[in-house]
Amino acid sequence: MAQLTFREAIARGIAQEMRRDESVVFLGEDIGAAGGVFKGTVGLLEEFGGVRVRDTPISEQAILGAAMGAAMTGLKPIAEIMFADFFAVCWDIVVNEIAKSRYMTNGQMTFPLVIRSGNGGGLRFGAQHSQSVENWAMMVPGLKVVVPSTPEDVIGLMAASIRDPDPVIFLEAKALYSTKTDVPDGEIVDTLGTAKVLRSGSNATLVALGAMVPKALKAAEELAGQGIDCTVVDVRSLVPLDTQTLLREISATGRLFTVEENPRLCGWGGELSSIVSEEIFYDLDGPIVRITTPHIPLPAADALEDMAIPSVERIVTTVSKSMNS
Amino acid sequence: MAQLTFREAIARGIAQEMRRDESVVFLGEDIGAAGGVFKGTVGLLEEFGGVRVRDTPISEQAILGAAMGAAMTGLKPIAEIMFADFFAVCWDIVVNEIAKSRYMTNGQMTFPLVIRSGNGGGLRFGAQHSQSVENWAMMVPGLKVVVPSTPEDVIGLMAASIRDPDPVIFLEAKALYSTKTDVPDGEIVDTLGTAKVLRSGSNATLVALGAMVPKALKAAEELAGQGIDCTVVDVRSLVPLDTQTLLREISATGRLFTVEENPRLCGWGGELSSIVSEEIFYDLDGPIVRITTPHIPLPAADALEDMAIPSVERIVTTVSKSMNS
Amino acid sequence: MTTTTPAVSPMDLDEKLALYRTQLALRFFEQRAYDMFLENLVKGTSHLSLGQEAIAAGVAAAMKPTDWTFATYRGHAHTLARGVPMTPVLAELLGRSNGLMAGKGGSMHLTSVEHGVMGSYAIIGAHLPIACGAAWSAQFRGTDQVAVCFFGDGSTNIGAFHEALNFAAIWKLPVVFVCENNLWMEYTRTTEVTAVENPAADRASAYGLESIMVDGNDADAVYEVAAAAIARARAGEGPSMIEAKTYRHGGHSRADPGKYRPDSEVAEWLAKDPIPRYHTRLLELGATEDQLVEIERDVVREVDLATEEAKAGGVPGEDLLMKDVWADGGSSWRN
Amino acid sequence: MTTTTPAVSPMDLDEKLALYRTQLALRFFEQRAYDMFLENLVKGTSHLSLGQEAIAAGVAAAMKPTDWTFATYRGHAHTLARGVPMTPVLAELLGRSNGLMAGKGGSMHLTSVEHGVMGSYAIIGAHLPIACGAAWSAQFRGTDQVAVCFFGDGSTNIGAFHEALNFAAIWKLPVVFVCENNLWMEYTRTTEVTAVENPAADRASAYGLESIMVDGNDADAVYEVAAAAIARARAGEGPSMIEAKTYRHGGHSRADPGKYRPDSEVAEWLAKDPIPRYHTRLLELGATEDQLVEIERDVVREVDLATEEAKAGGVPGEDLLMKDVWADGGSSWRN
Ligand SMILES: Cc1ncc(C[n+]2csc(CCOP(=O)(O)OP(=O)(O)O)c2C)c(N)n1
Ligand SMILES: Cc1ncc(C[n+]2csc(CCOP(=O)(O)OP(=O)(O)O)c2C)c(N)n1
Ligand SMILES: [Mg+2]
Ligand SMILES: [Mg+2]
Repeated sequence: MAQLTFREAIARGIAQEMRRDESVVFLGEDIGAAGGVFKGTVGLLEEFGGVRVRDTPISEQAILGAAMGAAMTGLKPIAEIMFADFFAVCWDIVVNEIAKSRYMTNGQMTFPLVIRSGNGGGLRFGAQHSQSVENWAMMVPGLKVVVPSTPEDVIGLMAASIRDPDPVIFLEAKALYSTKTDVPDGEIVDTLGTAKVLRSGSNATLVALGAMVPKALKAAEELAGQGIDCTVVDVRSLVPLDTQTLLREISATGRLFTVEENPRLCGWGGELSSIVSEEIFYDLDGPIVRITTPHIPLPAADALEDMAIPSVERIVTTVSKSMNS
Repeated sequence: MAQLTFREAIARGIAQEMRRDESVVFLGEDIGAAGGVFKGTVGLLEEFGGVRVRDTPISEQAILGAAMGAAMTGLKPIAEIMFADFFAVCWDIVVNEIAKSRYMTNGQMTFPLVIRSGNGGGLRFGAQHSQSVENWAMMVPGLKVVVPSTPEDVIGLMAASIRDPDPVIFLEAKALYSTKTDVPDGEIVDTLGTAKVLRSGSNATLVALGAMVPKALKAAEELAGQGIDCTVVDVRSLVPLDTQTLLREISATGRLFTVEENPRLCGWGGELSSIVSEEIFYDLDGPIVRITTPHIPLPAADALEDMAIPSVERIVTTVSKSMNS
Repeated sequence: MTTTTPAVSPMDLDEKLALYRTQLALRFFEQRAYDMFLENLVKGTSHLSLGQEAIAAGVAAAMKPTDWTFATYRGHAHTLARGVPMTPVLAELLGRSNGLMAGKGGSMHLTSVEHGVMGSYAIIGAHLPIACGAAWSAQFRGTDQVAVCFFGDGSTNIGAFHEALNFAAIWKLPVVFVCENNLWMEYTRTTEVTAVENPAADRASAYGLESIMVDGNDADAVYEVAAAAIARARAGEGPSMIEAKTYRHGGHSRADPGKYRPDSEVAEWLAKDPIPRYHTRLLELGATEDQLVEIERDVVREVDLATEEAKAGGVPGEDLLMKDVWADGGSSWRN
Repeated sequence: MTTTTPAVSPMDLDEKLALYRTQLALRFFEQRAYDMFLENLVKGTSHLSLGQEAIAAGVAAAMKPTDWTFATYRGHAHTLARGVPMTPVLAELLGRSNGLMAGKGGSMHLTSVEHGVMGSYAIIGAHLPIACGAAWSAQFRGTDQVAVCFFGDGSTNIGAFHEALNFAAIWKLPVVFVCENNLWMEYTRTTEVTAVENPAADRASAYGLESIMVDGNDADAVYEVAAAAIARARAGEGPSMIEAKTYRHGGHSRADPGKYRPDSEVAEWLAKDPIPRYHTRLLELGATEDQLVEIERDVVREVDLATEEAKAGGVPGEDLLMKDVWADGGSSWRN
């Protein structure tokens, strides 16, 4: 057991897999000597050397193109896109090339690669460095999408993502980089496509992702004080989506609340809502309510950003209002 | 009244607005002398000249960057992205720049521009030239998203989009380019954010978009023969979304079926479903069912593509099965 | 215009006869594909390389079987030139289950990993960085493989071109970029929208590369510059960019008659057709008419057979539709 | 290294004093912003131009009020140099409602349309094509406006750079690209990941442009090449690309101590600090110490006042949060 921050867990997860498998390579901007702009990759260059851990120019298409070409010819690349907003400059490589090529070639090619990126708000970085893009990726057939919420999950899901033969978009909530928890020693390997039930309740099910998970947990505590007993599920993996766990937990309480950092339209919560009202409609006891960032670009000022992203308070108010109406 | 194809309606809509407003300019690849790869812009170069109708290099970022810079300084550009899949190569300009800049500058800038693009499948073009990307755009705060389904709507919604002071993503279903209907003479101007009720029924509401609209209508006819009386709503505009009309029509029948060309995850139908089960939950009489392309890249072969995209038959079967269960 | 001295020995007559055969095979195959399009058997779109065969054939002749080709939507020639049999390629154009990708890719995405054809890419520019990735992998693993990446003149104005060239140069990757300059984009003349006359060669210096231009309608000349560039790449001397001037005889894609091009230009280039030219050269070098006629017959037989076999292919079914989104062979997005 | 003969008359002493004042204002403003970051008053990130002031100041001096500036996340200097008052800029860094964009943009997105500051862009490369669009609009409307677009050395390797340069060249747009080569990206030396030594100037020929390099720590030299380039653009002679060599005194962003840089390099460049250098030059040209001290005092007063005014700003509220997504002033996505 050691106390580990979320950012340290990144490096530990990557190192664990690079030690195990020589074909794992890592490329991105400022990931080497600098240890990453979020200090998530400190020590990797030193341990694995400049051939396996390589700094690149500011050329995101080249970074992901290189990762794709390397993956199809036997390497297992990890590529960093520094801020998830920057996916927009290399989106073609992700959605048209990496995601589709296995299918188009009728399975001739496999793309065992991981693209990791700092996702979401909370650091007052403004609209071009704060958005939560998990749904951009979830929307695209052929991509797996993983979003951990604790240091331990970072390691385990990173390992699972690197070992997975399919392309994984691995989104790290920037707001969580400094969080710290105890993490067991030794190898940690988790399973993609598994949601985690963090709290069991009988009145309502809160489903959250990434930086919203600790907020949902806190909100559940406060709600318990108000007599509303909530289940909290951490989705962890949008694709594959653990619908077994999710539908079971939602059925059990009859009420679903999603807590999403993304702006509202076409968020994963909408997808989940539609699955629920298609498959377990008759188990529902009341409206499905989504708690999201409003459908606006994220503002920079601290006061404004705090208003925009779902807060514990907003979760509590929304749930209690809906449960009591 | 004249018979007009969908593709001819594009040029007529653009011409109508270029005649009216000198500040409307049009740029894209092969749009001038060639009249567009889909022949949607035939005659525009001849009428408006090479200064207002300009061929560009294969540089989608430059095309949309130019449109954005021109829009912020007083022009009203229309930019063509030939196939909607190509949005991926210039997505940054769309989502991080055009969509956010008005908000980030606290309203100092306005972006009256239209980006039009051939969207979706049906022409056996394969995975990189056939996808339906309406949800990519719907997901992004700051973009309006318009998808016409008839030649008359093309003209009216094109005019409304060009006159609108906000950036509009105007998606033309490639599968509809050859469809032909009567269109009134003279100026046609429609309103963004208005859905159209194409058929009124009492048992279920089918909500469709773009190329799925004629299929939903046909399916409704067949379902009527089976005693299932359906309302059919053409969404037409994903942002703004005409929730007034949609919720009213869904409430009235108590059953919602969406017909979506997009692959399933995070489609507009999921969003609509979530709005419905949040806001009119108690009006629902049964599950909300989504009929979509499966969550796969689109295959090229005609037989496979026809299996993938929702067909009249699949709509009929799905609705009747669900209504009779 | 700089040409480099090839570090390679010239081809002997047998090799040249093989190169002739390849060019003929590409030509006849695509003519057949066009006929079958007119019969409405080829669905969707397709883009022919008629007139440009010397490039695909010449470069392929300079490659080892373990090397990699990255092609575009105009990739029939590049695919066949690497030894992929005609039947699955044609069947793919017909959308049949015996197609190279069982109909799931189509004309624009021909891929045969077995033959080193690492995909055909239909979004302009994307495959340049991807080819860099394969080259990086060869470098990393210490194999002597070289990635060859074909693209058109119009593709030099897109961002990915720039990123890939710089990336290849700084990492000294074993990749050879081949720009097939056929003067036209789809319906627009490339020089009208390009700041320099030679869209690839005039930009080589921006990446610290030598400017290499070659007559793309001369298979021997193409072979020589390609062999030299590939040898450099194999020797760890980094990337090259070759600009090969050529012309497509037909339109951009199957439905385009190409009428925007001046008749005189078309005529000029038809006169430079690489295949009759190579035919004449072979006779000069001592090949016999009989030899050449036999090659031609042989190719026709191959095309005819492929036509029959392709047509005999089945219609792909739902099993194929839902197959191979993921490495587990399936398409499920949920647990 | 080619420099062009400016078609412009040199500045007189008063103009140079004004140019000195601008540089000082940028310097003192950013020093204050840094102090306030240490006091935890400046939230989020910010990127200082300390050491690079001669470029923003020199170029701005060559612009007309109607011309347009396109800046990056490192845009405080470029914004202030165009005459935007200090108070709203500082208040923006503090996230106050009296900020230039009421706190909605932040340090990386300073914009003042009123002053021709058409935005600061935080995704590398994006604003180069956008600046082309403004230039196109000026060309189309027949105004004499010129767009000036600043970017860094590391930004020359991204695709949008390439697309914009080609586009500007073929349409002969009135746009001037200014590459501030401060040798470093964030924490990586640009030459380590760039195929040429001078990332902008060595690539000018790929767009048919002249290669222009200038000492970016000499405001007069910057002024001269910028004035010449702007004059050419205004005269309809098309775009230019200027590479100005300089150095940032501090780290990449507020939290970065910049320790990856060799001490000797930092020392060398501190010795070339544009401001003391300009100070000396002004004295040589006949300005008095008193004049310069008075300018300094005046700037300090301005910074102090801005500090007070910015701090006095309110906290932005929900009305601002939900305002101006759309041109109707609101944020509703539904009817
Ligand atoms: C990003 C992108 N933009 C536009 C297109 C449409 N398109 C397909 S081929 C083509 C012309 C390409 O010209 P060139 O590179 O010269 O190749 P050629 O077709 O002549 O072989 C265009 C514009 C595309 N496929 N991808
Ligand atoms: C597309 C994109 N990739 C990466 C970044 C992160 N980033 C911000 S500034 C920077 C370095 C830029 O270096 P340079 O262009 O030399 O400008 P400087 O910061 O030195 O002024 C990087 C990599 C970004 N903002 N956008
Ligand atoms: Mg071409
Ligand atoms: Mg720099």
